[in-house]
Amino acid sequence: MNAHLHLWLIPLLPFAGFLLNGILGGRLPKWLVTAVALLTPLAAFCMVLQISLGLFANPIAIAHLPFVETCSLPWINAGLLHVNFSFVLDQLSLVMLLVVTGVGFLIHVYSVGYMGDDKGYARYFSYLNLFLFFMTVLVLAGNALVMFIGWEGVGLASYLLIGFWFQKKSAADAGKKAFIVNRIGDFGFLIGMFLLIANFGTLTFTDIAAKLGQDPGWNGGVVTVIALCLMLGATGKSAQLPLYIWLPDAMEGPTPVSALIHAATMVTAGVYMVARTHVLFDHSPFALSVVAIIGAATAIFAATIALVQNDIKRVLAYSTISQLGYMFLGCGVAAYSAAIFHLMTHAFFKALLFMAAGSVIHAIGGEQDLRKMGGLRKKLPVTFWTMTAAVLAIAGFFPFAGFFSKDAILYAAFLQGTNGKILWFVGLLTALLTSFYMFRLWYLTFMGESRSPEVHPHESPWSMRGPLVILALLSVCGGWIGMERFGNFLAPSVGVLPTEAGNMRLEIILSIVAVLVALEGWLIADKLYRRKPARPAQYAAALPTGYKLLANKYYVDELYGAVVVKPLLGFSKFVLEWVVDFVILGGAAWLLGGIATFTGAILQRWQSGNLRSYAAWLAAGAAAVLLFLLVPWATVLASLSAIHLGMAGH
Amino acid sequence: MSSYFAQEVPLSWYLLLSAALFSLGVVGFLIKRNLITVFMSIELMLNGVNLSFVTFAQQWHAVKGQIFVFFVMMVAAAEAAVGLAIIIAVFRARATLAVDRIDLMKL
Amino acid sequence: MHLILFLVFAGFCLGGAINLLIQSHPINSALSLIVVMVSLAVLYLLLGAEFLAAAQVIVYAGAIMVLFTFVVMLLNAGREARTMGSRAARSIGFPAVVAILAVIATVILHAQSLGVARLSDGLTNVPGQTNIELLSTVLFTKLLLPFEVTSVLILIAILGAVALARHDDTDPQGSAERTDK
Amino acid sequence: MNPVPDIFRILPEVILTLTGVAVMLLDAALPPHWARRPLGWVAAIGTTLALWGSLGQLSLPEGTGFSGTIETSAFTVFFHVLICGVVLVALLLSLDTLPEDSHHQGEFYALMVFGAVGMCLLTGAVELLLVFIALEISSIATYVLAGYRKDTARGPEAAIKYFLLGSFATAFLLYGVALIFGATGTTQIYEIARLVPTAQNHSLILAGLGLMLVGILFKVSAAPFHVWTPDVYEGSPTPVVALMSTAPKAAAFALLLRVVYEMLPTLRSVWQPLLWVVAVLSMTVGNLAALRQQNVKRMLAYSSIAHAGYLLAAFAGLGNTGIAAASFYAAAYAAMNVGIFAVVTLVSGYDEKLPLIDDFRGLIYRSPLLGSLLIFFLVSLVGIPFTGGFFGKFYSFSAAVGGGAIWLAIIGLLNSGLAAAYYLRLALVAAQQPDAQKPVVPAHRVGIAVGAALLLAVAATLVLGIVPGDVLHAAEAAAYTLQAPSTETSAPANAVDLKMMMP
Amino acid sequence: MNEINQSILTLILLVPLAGAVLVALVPDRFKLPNWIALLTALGTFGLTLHLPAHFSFAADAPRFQFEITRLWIEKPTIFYHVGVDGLSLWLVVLVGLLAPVGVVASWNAIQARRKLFYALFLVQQTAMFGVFISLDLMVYYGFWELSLVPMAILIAMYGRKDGPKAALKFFLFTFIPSAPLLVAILWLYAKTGSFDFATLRFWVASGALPAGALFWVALAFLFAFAVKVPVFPLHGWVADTFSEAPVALAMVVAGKLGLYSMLRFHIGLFPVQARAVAPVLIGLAVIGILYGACLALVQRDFWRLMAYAALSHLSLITLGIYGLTLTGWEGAVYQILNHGVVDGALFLLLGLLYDRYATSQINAYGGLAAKLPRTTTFFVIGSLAMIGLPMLNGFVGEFLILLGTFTGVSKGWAIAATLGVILGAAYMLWLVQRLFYGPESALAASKPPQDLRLGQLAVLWPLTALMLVMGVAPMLWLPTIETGARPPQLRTPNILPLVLPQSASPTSLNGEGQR
Repeated sequence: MNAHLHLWLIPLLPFAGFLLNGILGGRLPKWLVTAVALLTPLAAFCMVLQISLGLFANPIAIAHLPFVETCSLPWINAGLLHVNFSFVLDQLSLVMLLVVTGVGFLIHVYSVGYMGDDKGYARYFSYLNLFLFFMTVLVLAGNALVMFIGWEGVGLASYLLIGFWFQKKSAADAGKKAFIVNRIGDFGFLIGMFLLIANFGTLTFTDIAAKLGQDPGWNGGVVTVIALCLMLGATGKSAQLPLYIWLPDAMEGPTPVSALIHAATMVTAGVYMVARTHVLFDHSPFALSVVAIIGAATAIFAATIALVQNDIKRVLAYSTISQLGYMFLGCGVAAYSAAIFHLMTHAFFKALLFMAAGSVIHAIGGEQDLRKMGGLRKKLPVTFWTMTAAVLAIAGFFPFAGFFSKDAILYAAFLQGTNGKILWFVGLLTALLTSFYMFRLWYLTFMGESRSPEVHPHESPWSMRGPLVILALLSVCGGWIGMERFGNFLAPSVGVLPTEAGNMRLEIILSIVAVLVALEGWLIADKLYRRKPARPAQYAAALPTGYKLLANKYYVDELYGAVVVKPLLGFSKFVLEWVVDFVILGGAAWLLGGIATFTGAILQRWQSGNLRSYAAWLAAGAAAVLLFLLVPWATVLASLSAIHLGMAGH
Repeated sequence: MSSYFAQEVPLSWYLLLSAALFSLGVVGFLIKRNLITVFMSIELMLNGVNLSFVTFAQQWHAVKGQIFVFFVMMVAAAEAAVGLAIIIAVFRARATLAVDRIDLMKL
Repeated sequence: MHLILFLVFAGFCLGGAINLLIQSHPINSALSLIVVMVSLAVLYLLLGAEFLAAAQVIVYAGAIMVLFTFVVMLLNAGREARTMGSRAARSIGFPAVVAILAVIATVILHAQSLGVARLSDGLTNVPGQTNIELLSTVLFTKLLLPFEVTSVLILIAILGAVALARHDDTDPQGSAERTDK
Repeated sequence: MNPVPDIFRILPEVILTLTGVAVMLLDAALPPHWARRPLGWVAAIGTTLALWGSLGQLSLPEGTGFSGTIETSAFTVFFHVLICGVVLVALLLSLDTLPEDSHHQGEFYALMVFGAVGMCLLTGAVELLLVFIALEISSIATYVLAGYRKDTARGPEAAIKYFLLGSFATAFLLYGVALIFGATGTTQIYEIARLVPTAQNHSLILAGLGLMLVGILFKVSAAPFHVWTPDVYEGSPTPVVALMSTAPKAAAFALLLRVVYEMLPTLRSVWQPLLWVVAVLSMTVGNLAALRQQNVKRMLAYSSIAHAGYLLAAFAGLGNTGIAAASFYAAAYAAMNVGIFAVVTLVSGYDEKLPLIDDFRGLIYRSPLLGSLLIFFLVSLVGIPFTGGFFGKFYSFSAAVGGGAIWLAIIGLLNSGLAAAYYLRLALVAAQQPDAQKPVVPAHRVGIAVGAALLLAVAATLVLGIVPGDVLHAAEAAAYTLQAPSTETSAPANAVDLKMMMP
Repeated sequence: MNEINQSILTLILLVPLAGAVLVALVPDRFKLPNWIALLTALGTFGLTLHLPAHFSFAADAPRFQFEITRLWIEKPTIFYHVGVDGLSLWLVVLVGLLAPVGVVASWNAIQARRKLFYALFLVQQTAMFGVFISLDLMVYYGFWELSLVPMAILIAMYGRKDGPKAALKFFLFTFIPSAPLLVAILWLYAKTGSFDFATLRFWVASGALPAGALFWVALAFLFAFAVKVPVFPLHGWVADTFSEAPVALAMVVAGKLGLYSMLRFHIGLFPVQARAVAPVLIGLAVIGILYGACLALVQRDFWRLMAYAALSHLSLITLGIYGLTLTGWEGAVYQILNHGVVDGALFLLLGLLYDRYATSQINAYGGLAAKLPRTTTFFVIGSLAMIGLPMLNGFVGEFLILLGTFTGVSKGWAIAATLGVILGAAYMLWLVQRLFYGPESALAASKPPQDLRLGQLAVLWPLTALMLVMGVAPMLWLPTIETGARPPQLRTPNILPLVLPQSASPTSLNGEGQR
C-alpha cells in the first residue's frame, strides 16, 4: 500500500483557505478571495478523486484498506489517555470524502454567485472552508477523539454560518440554539468516549473493533450503554428526536449553508458515526432497535410537520430530518451500507433542492414564503427542471437516485421480522407523505400563476446554475451504481447487508409498492394544489386542532421551553441565586459580621466614660485575678495538706 | 480580761486592718463623686498598703519594709503634687470637679 | 496595753476611713483622712517604726494633706453634687471589693507563722543600733540607687505640676472647646 | 568584688537624666521669646546618646550594680534600645508637630526624656523598690504629657482618668509587692526567686502575684484592665500617644517578663493559665470593640489592647521561646505603632481637627506619602508577611503553639483576621476617592525631623519583617539572660510539681 | 549557565520588585510607569522562559530543579528555599505571561495614579511567583499572605463602583482562613522543628505525628486553599471581586494560587488525610460546576457572569485534583494554565468594552460585531476555548479531568460534571450573542467604533495562538506536568505515587500509625 497518501493534506487544504481568508480576507481583492476559497476545496476534492481513482484502478490496494495514517507525535498522552492524530482511509470514509468534498466544492461555486454581494464575502468563505476542514477531519478520523474534533468543529462552523447575518436576532438565536442543542448530544458522545476508554482502554476504532471481535463476551450491557451514548450524540448532530429542534431554525443561515451543512453533509455525521462504530451497535441488539425506532419515528414525525409548512426552506428542513430518520432506520436494521447509500443520494438531491430553493429565493428577492410564489416554471427554467429531478428523486420514483437508496432501507427493514414490518410500514407511510409535501412545494413554487405579480424573477447566474445542473445529473444517475455493488464495496468497512434472507421477487414487489405509494402522494398533491387549490384551506378549517398542531410543529419548542429552559433559568435565578447565594451564603457571612459588630457594640458600652465605673471594672478584674489564682489553689492546698497530714501520721 | 492588756498583738490583725483600709480606699474610689476625694481614697489605699509593709517589716525584722514605706510617702507626695495640678487643670477646663461629669470621652 | 492601743487606733483608722467615705464635703473628708493618718502613725509606733511614724505625721498629715486642703480651698470645692452615679460602680465594684477583701483576709488568716507585734520590739539585733541607724544605713548603702532616683521623681513631679497648673496668658486654642460637654 | 563601676550599669539613665536636666535648665534660661524647638533636638541627641550608651552596655559583663538593685544584661539592653528608639521617634515627631507657640515645649521634651529614664530603669530594676520608683517616674511623666493640651476639654480629662486609674492600679501593685515582701521578707527579685520555692505562705505569694499583675496588666492595657486606654489615647496629644502606647508598654512588658519568668518561674503553672485567659480576653475585646469605632485614635487604642493580647500569647510559650517571642513582639509592636501614630499625628494635626476615620478619606490622594505610610503600617498591624507585625505575631503564636496552647493560637489568629476588618476599613477609606464636598485641612508638612521619625519607624518595621534574624537573636540573648538556665530545665509548663511549693 | 540556573528563581522574584521600586521612583509623565511596568513584565516573562528551557526530564533528575536553599532565619529555622518541579514550572511561566497582558489591559484603563497601580501590580507579581516557587512553608505562607495586600488595595482604589467594600470582602474572606493555616504550620513546626516541604512530608508520612491532630492540620490547610480557589460554598467573595477588580488583577485573582497549593501543600503534604476528605471535595466540586454554570446563566452583569463561570471552571479543576488520579491531575494542572490564558484574553477584551462603554450590564450591549469585528473574533475564540472546543486548549484539560473522574472516581459525579461543562456553552454563547450579535444597541451606536489597537493585538494574537497550540500540541506541556505529578523515578502507570493507599511506592512512607 502506498504509504504516502498524505491524508492530512485533505483537511489542511481547506484550513489553509480558512486562515488566509479569515485573517487577510478583509484586505484581499475579491477575486483572490474567491480563488482561495474555491481552489482549496477543489484541490482537496481532486486529491480525494485521485486517491479513489488510484484505488479503483488497483484492487489489491483496495484489499489492503483500511489505510491508517498516524501522526508520529502523540496528541494527548496523559494518564489513561493516549491519543494520536490518526486518519483512516477505508471504503466508508472514501465515500464520505467524495460526497463531502464534491458536494462541498459545488456549493462553494454556487456561493460565489449567491453571496456575491454580501459584505462578509471573505468571512463567509473562510467559515465555509473551516467547515470543510472539520468535516474532513470528522470523516477521516481514526479514533473517536479526533472524530470529536471534527464533530464539535462542524458544530462550530454551523454556529458561525447560521449566525452569519448576526444582526438578525433570529439568526444569532438560531446559531446559539444549534450549538447548545448539539452540545447536549456531545454530552452523550463524551460519556461514550469515557466508557470506551474505561472498558477498552482505547479510542481507536480499529482497536475497539479488534477487541470486540476477540472476546465474544462483549454483548449488551456496557456495550449497549456505550452505543446509546453515541446514539445520543448522533441524535444531536443529525437532528433526530428528541434533539431535532435546532435544524429548522438553522434555516436562518444563507441558503448554500443550508444546502451544504444542514442537508448534505454535517447532519449526516451522526449516521456516519453510527456506521463508523457499527461494531458496537452490532453487539447490542437493543441499541440497534433504539436506533431504528428513533429513526422511523423521526421520519414520520418530521414528515407530518413538513406537510403544512409555508416557508420553502423549512419544508426542506423537515424533509431533511425525515430523510435522516430513514438513514437511522437503515442503521437500526444494521443496513449500514444502505444508510450510507441513502446518505449519498440524499446529499445529491437535498443539496440540489436547497440550492434550487436558494435560486428561487434569490430570483424573487429573498422571499421564502411558498404562498407568495407560483408560476415560476417559465421564468426559471433551469431551476425548475433541476428541482423537478430532485423532487422525483426524493419522492422515490424510479429510476431516480432516491428510489434505490430508500428502497434498500425499506427492504432491509421489511426483512427484520414483525417489528421490521412495522418499521417498513412507517417508512412507507413517510414515503407517501414525502411525496405529497415535495410535490406540494413543487406545485406551489412553479405551477399556477404568480401570487406576487410585483416581483420580476430572473434566472440566477451561471455560477449558481452550473452546480444545479451537475447535482441534477447526480440526482438522476446517482443511484444507478446499485445497492448491491455499493453494499459490496462498503462491506469491508461496515459489514454486509442483512438482506441475504430475502429474495429478488420480494424486493421487486416492495419496490413497486413504494413507487405506487409515491405516486399516490403526487396525485393527492396534484389534486389539492393544482386541480382544487381551495381544498387545503378547507381541510385546515375542518381540522383546526390537527392543523394547528402541525403548523406549530407539535409545540415541541414551546414544550422544551416550558419544561427545560424556563425551569432551569427560574431555578437558577430564584433558588440558586436568590435563596442559596444571597440568602443562605450571603446571609451566613453577613450574620458572622453582624455578630462581631454587635458584640463590639456591647463591649463598647463597657466604655461608659465614667471613671468610677472604670475603677469598678479594674476592681472586678483584680477580684477575678485573685479568685482565679487563689480559689482553686485553696482547694488544692486543702487536699494536699490532707494527704500531707495523712502521710505525716504514718 | 488580761488579754486586753496583752503586750502583744498578732500581726495578722494589723494586716487585716491594712486590708480593710485598702478596701475602704477602693470603695471610696467607687463612691466618691469629687475628684479630690477620689484622690484621697487612693491615699487611703496607699496608707493601707503602708501598714502592711510596716507589719511585714516587723514580721521579718527587715528594715526594707520600712524604707519601702518611706519611698511610698515620697511618691505619694510627688503624686499629690502632680495629681492636684491635674485636678486644677481639669477644673479650669471643665469648671467642675464632679467625677461623673468627666465623661466626655466614651465608647 | 498594746492591744488596747491597737484597738483604739485601729478603730480611729477605720472610723476615719468610713467617715471619709460618708462625708460629702471634701474638707470633711480631708480631715477624716488626717485622722486616719495620725492614727496610722501611732500604729507605726506600735510596730516599732518610729521614723515612719514621724514621717507619716510630717509628710502625710503635714504636707500632703495640707496640699489637699489647700486645693480644696483654692478650687472652692463645695459639697459633692448629687450626680447620676455609675451603676457599674455599684453592681460590679462592690462585689469586687468584697471579693478582694475576702480573699486577702482569708490569705492573711491562713498565713502560717505570722509573728506578733510587741512594743519597742526593734528590727535590729545589733546592740546599740537604733532602728533609725539601721534604716539609714540600709537606705544609703543598699538602696542608694532608688534614693537617688527619687530625685528624678521629685523633679518630674515639680516639672509636671508647673506645666499643668501654670495658667497661660494666651489661649491659642481650646477656648471654643472648653464649653463643650 | 564588682569590677564594673556602678555608674556604667546605669549609663543610659544617667545620660537621659543629664539630657532632661539640661533641657529643663536651658528652657528656663533661654529668653521667653526664643524658639524652644532646638531643645527638642537636644533631647533627641541625648536620647540617641543614651541608645548608643545602652548598646555600649553590651560589653559589660552581665550582672547587677548598686547593691543588687539594677541589672545590666542583654535583656535590659534590648529594652533600653527599644525604649530609647521609641522615645527618639516620638521626640522627632513632636519636634515638627508641636505648635510653634506652645508654651511648654521645653518641659514637654524634658518630660519625655525623664519618662524614658523611668522606663529604662524599670527594665533594669531587680529590686521591687526600684521597680516601684521607676514605674512612678514613667507614669507621672506620661500622666503629665497626657494632659498636655490642658486648654482643651479632653486633655485634662485624659490626664485625670489616666492619673486616677493609674494610681489606683499602682496601689494594687504596691499591695502585691507588700504581700510578696510579707511572704519572703525581701524585695530583691533574685532573692525572692530563690526564696519562693521554700517560702511558707504560698497563698500570700499568689495573692501578691495577683495584685502585682493587676498593676502591670493595667500598664500594658490588657483586658479587663484596659478600660482607660481608649479615653486616654483619645484625649492625649497624638505624639504622646505614639510614645505612651509603645515605650511604657514595652517597659511594662519587660517588667512582666521579669516578674513571671525571673521572679516567679516556679509558679508557671499558676500564672500561665491566667495570662492565657487575659490574652484571649484582650485580643477579643480589643478587636471586637474596635470594629465599630469612628475615631481613629480610639480605634488604634482598642487595637493596642488587642496587640497586648497577642503579645501575652507568647507567655504561653516555654522559657526562652516565650520570652524571646514576647520581646520581639514588643519591638515589632513598638515600631509599627509608633509609626502609625506618627502618621495619624500628621494627618489629624496636633489640635486634632480630623479625628474621625471618615476624615481620612482620600488620604492617599491628598498626600500620597502619608497615605502609603498609613497603609503600610496598617498592613503591618494586620500582620502581613514581610512586615514586623507578621513576625511578631508569628513568633508569639509560634511560642504559644510550642507551649501546647494551640487553642490560644487559633483564637489569636482568628482574632487577627477580625482585626483585619477594621484596619482595612481605615486603609480602604484612605484609598478612597476624597469627598469633593467636604473641604479637608491639609496634612502636616513632613519636615526633616518627622521625616527621620517616619524613616526610622518604616525601617524598623521592614527590618523586623524581612531580616528579623538579628533582632530575634538579640531577643533570644535577652531571654537567655533573663532566665537562669537552671529554671529552664524545669521542664514543661504544666508539669510543675505543686508539692515543690508546699512547706 | 549553572550560575544562572542557581539564581534564576531569585531573579524572577526580584525583577518585578525592582521594577516596582523603579516605578515608584520615576515621575508620572510620558506614560513612564506604564512602559517600565511593561518592560519589567516582559523581562520577567523572558526570565521565566528560562525555566522550561533548562528543565531536565532525565529519569535521574531531581524532582525539584533550580533549587536554592539559604538560611534566612536561624531560629525558628526558616530557609529561603525555592525550586520548581513539573507542577509549578508552567505556573511560573503562566504568571510571567499574564503580567504583560495585565499591563496592556491596564494601559488605558488606568489613567490616574499609575505609579501606585503599576508598583503594586508588580509587587503582586512577586508575591505570586513566590507562592509557586517556595518550598519552605514559612516563605510560602509569607508570599501567600503578601499576595492579598496589593490586590485589596488595588481593588479598593481602582474599583468600579464599590471598590472598598469588595476589597474588604475579598481580604477578609481570604485572610481569615489563613489563620488556621498559620496555626497548622506552626503546629507542624512545633512537632518537627522544620518548615521545609520535603522534611515535613517525610515527617507526615512517617507516622510519627499524631494522626488525629494531623487530620485537623490538613483540614486547616485545605480550608485556606478552598476559600482562595474558591470551592463551592466558600465563593462569596468572587462575584464582587470580579466586578470591582481592575482587569489586570481579575485575571489573576482566582484559581491558580489556591489550586496549586492544594496540589502541593494539601495533597502533596498530607496524602492520607487528603484522601479522607477527597469525597467531600469531589462532591463540592461537582456542585460548584453546576452551581456556577447555572448562576452564570442568569447574570446580567458580565463581570459577575465571568465570576460564576470561573467558579464553575475552577470547580472542575478541583474535581480533577481531588479525583486523585494521574489523568485528572495532569488535566487539572493543564487546565489551570488554560484557564489563565483564556481568562486573560477574555478579561482583556471585556475590560476594553467596559472602558469604552462604561457599563457591564449585558443588556445594554448588542450588535457590536459589525463595529468591532476583531474584538468579536477574539472574544468568540476565547469563549470557544473556554467552553472546551476541541483543538483549542480548554478541551484537553477538561477531557482529561472528566476522564480521570469517570474512570478513577465515580461515573455519577463525572456525568454530572460533564453536564455542567455542557452548560458552559449555553452561558458563554448567550453572552457572546447578547454582547456582539443582534441588532445594534443604542449604546453601541452612541460611541464611534474603535477596534483593537496594535498593543492589544500584540497581546491577543499570541494568546490566541497559544490557545490553538495548547489545544493541538498539549504534549509540549503534559510531560513536564507528569514529572511533577509522578516523578520520573516512578513509572508505575496511571497511579499517583503520592496517594498510594498502601506502601506500594518507595517514597510513600506510610507507617502503621496512619490508617
